[in-house]
Amino acid sequence: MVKTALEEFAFLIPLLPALAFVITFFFGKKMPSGGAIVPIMAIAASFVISLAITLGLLANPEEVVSQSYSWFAVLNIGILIDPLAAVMLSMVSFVSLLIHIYAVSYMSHDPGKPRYFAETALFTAAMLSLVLSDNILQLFVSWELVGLCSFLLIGFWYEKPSAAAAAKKAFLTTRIGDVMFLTGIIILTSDLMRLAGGFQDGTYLLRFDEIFSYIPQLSALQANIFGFEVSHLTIITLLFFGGAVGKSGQFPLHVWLPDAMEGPTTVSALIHAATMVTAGVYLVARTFPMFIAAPDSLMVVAYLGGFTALFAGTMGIVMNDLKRVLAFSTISQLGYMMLGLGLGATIGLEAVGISIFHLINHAFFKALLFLCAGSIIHAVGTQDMRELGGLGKVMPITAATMAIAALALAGFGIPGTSMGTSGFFSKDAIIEAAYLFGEHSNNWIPYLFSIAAALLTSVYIFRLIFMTFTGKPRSNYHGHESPAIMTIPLSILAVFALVFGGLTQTGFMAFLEETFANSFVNVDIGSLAGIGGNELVEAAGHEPLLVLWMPLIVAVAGLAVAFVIYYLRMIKLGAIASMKNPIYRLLYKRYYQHEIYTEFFSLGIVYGVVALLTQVLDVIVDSIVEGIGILTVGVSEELRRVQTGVVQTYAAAVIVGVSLLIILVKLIMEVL
Amino acid sequence: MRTDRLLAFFVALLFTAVVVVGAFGTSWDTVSELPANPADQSNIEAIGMLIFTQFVAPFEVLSIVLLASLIGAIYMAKGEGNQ
Amino acid sequence: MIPLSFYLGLSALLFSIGLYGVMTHKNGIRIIMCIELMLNSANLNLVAFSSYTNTLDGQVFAMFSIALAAAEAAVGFAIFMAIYRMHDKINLDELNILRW
Amino acid sequence: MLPVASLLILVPLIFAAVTFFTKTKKQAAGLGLLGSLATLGLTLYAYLNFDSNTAAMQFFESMEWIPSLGVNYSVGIDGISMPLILLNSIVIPLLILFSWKEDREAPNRFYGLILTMQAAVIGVFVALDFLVFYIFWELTLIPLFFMVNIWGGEKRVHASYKFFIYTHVASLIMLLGIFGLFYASWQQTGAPSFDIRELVAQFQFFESGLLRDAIFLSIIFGFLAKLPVFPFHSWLPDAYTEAPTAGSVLFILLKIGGYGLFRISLPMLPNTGSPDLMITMLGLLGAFSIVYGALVALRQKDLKRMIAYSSLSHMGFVVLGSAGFIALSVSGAMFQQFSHGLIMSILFMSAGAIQTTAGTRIINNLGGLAKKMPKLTVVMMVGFMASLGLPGLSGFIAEFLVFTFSYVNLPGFVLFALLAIVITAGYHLWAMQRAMFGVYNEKLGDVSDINSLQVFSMGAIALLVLYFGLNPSPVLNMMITNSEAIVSLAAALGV
Repeated sequence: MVKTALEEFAFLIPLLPALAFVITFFFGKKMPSGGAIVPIMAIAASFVISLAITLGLLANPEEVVSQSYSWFAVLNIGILIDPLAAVMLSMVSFVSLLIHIYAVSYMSHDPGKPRYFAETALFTAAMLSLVLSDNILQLFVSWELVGLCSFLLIGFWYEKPSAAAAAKKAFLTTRIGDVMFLTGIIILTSDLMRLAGGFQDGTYLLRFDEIFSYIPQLSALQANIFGFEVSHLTIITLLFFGGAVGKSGQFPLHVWLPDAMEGPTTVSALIHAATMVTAGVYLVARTFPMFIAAPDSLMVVAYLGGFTALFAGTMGIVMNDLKRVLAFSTISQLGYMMLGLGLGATIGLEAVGISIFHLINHAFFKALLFLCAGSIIHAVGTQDMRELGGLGKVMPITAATMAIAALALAGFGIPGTSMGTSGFFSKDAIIEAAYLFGEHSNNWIPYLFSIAAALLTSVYIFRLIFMTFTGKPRSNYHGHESPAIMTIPLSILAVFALVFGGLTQTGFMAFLEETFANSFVNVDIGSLAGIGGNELVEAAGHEPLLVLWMPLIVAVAGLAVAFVIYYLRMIKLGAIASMKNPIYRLLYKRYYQHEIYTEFFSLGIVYGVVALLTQVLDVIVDSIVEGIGILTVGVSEELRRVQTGVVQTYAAAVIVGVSLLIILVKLIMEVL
Repeated sequence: MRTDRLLAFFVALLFTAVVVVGAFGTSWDTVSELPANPADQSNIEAIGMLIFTQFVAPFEVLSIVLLASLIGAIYMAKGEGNQ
Repeated sequence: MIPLSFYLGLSALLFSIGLYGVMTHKNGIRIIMCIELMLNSANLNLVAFSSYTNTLDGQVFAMFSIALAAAEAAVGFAIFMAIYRMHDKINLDELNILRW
Repeated sequence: MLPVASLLILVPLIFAAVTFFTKTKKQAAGLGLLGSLATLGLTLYAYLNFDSNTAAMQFFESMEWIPSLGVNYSVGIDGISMPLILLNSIVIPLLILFSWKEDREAPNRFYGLILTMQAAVIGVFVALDFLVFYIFWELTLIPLFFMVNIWGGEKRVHASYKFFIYTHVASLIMLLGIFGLFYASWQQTGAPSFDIRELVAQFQFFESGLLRDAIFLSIIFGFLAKLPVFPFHSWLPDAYTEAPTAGSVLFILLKIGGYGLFRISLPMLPNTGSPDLMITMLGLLGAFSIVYGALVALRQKDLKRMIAYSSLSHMGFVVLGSAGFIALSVSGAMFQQFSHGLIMSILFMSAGAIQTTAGTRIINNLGGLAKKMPKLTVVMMVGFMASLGLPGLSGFIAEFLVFTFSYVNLPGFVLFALLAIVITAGYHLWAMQRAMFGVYNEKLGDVSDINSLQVFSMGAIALLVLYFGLNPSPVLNMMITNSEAIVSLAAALGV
């Protein structure tokens, strides 16, 4: 009874923040602290509802919340809260709530507060709506809306040209992914229409249960692309993944995420660490039955995810900007999540469990890292690590919480027990799955990627810790500990980063594996994997001891390296970390991607083509039109000279005309 | 000047040729024999009758045209200055 | 009996002569005279057809045409007089203000 | 029941006639507002009494006019015309409010022409007789010509003549097609008729495929040039750019090209000599216009010119959706017409407001306007986001329907047109970033934000854009009903 009553309120989860957006946007200026209280209350309410529904669902994972309403034409909007959505909802509303509270203090000096809180409220609404949508179209709509909010918030300080440019870059880069996503939806819709024989009343073809029920037929459809026979399902899933690549900052569309740090730090924590960027992972998890039934798609996911994890890690170790290090870390961790999903080719549904587990844990510790960074920036006013140092004494709470977050990120814990930070349980699971995948398919590349990335993770995050909190200040500043309204959220998140993984480890995975077997959808992952040609094995437990300890070993190794270089300062960095060192320069310049993208792709090719098209085609078309006009005028200019004004000429012309006409008529008559 | 005249000559020649060829090349639907009435060659009376019966309206109009053109001609020829 | 075509031929010849005159002369008076010639060739046609079709309409028309020719000549000469007063000549070649 | 269809023409026309004789600006603007509000009231009356579940003509009136030629004065409203009439009636009063405080010469003529334009456009929408249709069709030229010619920018004379002659020639070719249709049908049935629906129905019985193709092509040429789509768009950038703000908005409300496409060309399409070829041609023009308009817009330096090309890009959707030729793609095309009218009104009003206050429209000479014009920035942002197809705003609904459902019949063209999405986002954001964000360009001097009437009019349109983006059904349902009728007609013929 309680649960049904709660279902009635499910629609309020996204609606309350949306209302808060309207109120704060129009009346925020007249309220104290920019009307922050409105979104905080709304999101708190959303969090309570989400948590209540999640708890209800925990007891009975079969009975998911599912409501659908007709939207326009044959499409619908609806609510689907299954285990996957439930944990995401709770996490998003919880993290968003904490960050909103934190932002009251963080943004207190900014004149644009009402706008800030309105936009974050809108973002939260869109993100919640994304998570609980029961069809692919609503998911896409929310997907775009979170992109818009991200654009608005990155460009929050729009008077800074770099912020405006970063906002534009973020929007455009993710837009490339969005177009792929949209293309996937378009192909999916038209395929479903063909398979279902048009739209029947009462069924919404784009709802996930309908989509999943057509997976076998979809995978049977073949298309011929450049001579390769490709299943439609593969095309669709790869296009979906293209959208995820854009949103979740995977290679090669990750370039916007580091620049997105131009926004306020709270925005980075909320959007570019905890929630929006994980939407891509969520999308792949949500449509996991399609991915596992599509040959090759999961392979692409795994490889790209693993590569991104490593690739971003290499850049993370040379960045000097506090937030950029965290940005690259985020990209790297998102790569882990993608890798985890991709490993579903071997471990089946467990992949969703470990990946989303990592997503949730990451949300806690990465939001915490960003908020700590924000606390530092708020107190010190700079975010360049070369100018910081020795902050540990000035800001003890920040330092402690950030250290906890770093431990969680690096994945410290004792294998085989439930002792460990959150990141340990989820990252370890992914690396172990990668090992299992390697053992099973004799393909060790994902494992190597993941273990190398784990080492880099440990190095760059402890480099950050040591450079910021230990040693002596490298510039003049007067730091102070942040007020309680900021440190309390930090502490709460720190607790979660520390113990959430250990407490929920087994229950979480089991809960999430119920996602695709309940009253809404009921698909047999095993048989779908068969369609996709993926062989599943029974999961972990019998790996060699070394494999279980390996992640911890590399994490400790990373810590040791960072300790030696940045705490003890035993190695002179001047020689290595200079622009003369080609490797350092390559990393520092981020593999010259910016140059490659802007100058080669966008400027060189697109702009060149555009120039050609504009200059040539438009001028041609226009000059044809103008030319006809000029020609008409010119010809008449010449022709009017016939009017000599002399009567005799006219008479002669008349006579000649009449004569010729008669001859002509005569000739025609003869011929006919 | 010469070419003008030559041109005019050819135009006139062209027209003559066209009309003459047309006139001689057509079989005209005429009476086979002209009404020979040696006694009374004149048909003035008949014409007069026609003008004042069938064509009386055009005749009246024509008279007005003549009158108008005469007045106009006199007015113009007289000019404005010399009353 | 003389065929109708001969009359038509004669009239065509007269008309062409008038035409040639119109085209070559510059003096307005001469041109009007040539136009009279053309008109009369048309009258000749009218009368010829009238005789050969045994109706009188054509001759009536010829009468009208002569009357109109008179009116035309009167107006024409009057115009030339007016032009002469303005330009001191009636050279039609140079009266091309309606050109272009 | 009121004879709404006729009143919708008469009321603005009478008000226009009176407005021409007013002496002061206050009188002119007041009468103009009154007239457009009266029209809005009538439209709302029609809308509330409208049954969106039937494709039949409603509010039908007919009177004999020239019986010997079968010409009747017959008017009516159905699901194709209702949304467009609604669009017109909503935007015109807001447009008058928007320009309320502007000072200009000859205000009586200005507001009179706006009302004349409204009458003419609504006349095209309600006409059910080809002669009536054509008369109103040509009547739309006159207010627009004078709008550009009198109150336009620097090159207004050239632009106005170009627009007039270009679209007039296209209309004449269309008239030829109409006459061809008329005579061929006269021959077929033995009785002359200018009734649009009857002639369109008779079209399939003409024996010669060549004749049918010729009639179809010449009629559709008039529509395509009016829309316009590539390559018949040359008049558009000049006219849109040189026109005053009100003129640009009137151009945007000139939805008669697309309307003709749905009313006349689409029902004829399956019966042409070679329907497949025609569909391919339309699909090609549509898809190419989308990408082309976006690419050219990317290169524009003038804000208004950029918006003009973006309008061309949007019009491609109308043609592509029509060519898709299934009920939902066609209704997507119809919805695009409706939503485009709203969105582009905001954009042209924004460009106009910027020009009035900042004195220039060259994007690179602007900068940081958001600081000085926060209200404009918010509304303009809504317009830009809607224009680039952001979900939740009305542009997305149209684009999604067109893309998704045209894909069924024209997959290649849709995939090609999808390229434009990123480009579209690119030039919109680029313009926004350069003009509104960044450091304020001090050379612009002291600019002031838009006045409260302008906030009201633009805000109202922005809210409508949002409303129809979240809940398109109030107009989309009647569009679907009618496009199903169009398409089922084709299906019945076995196409």
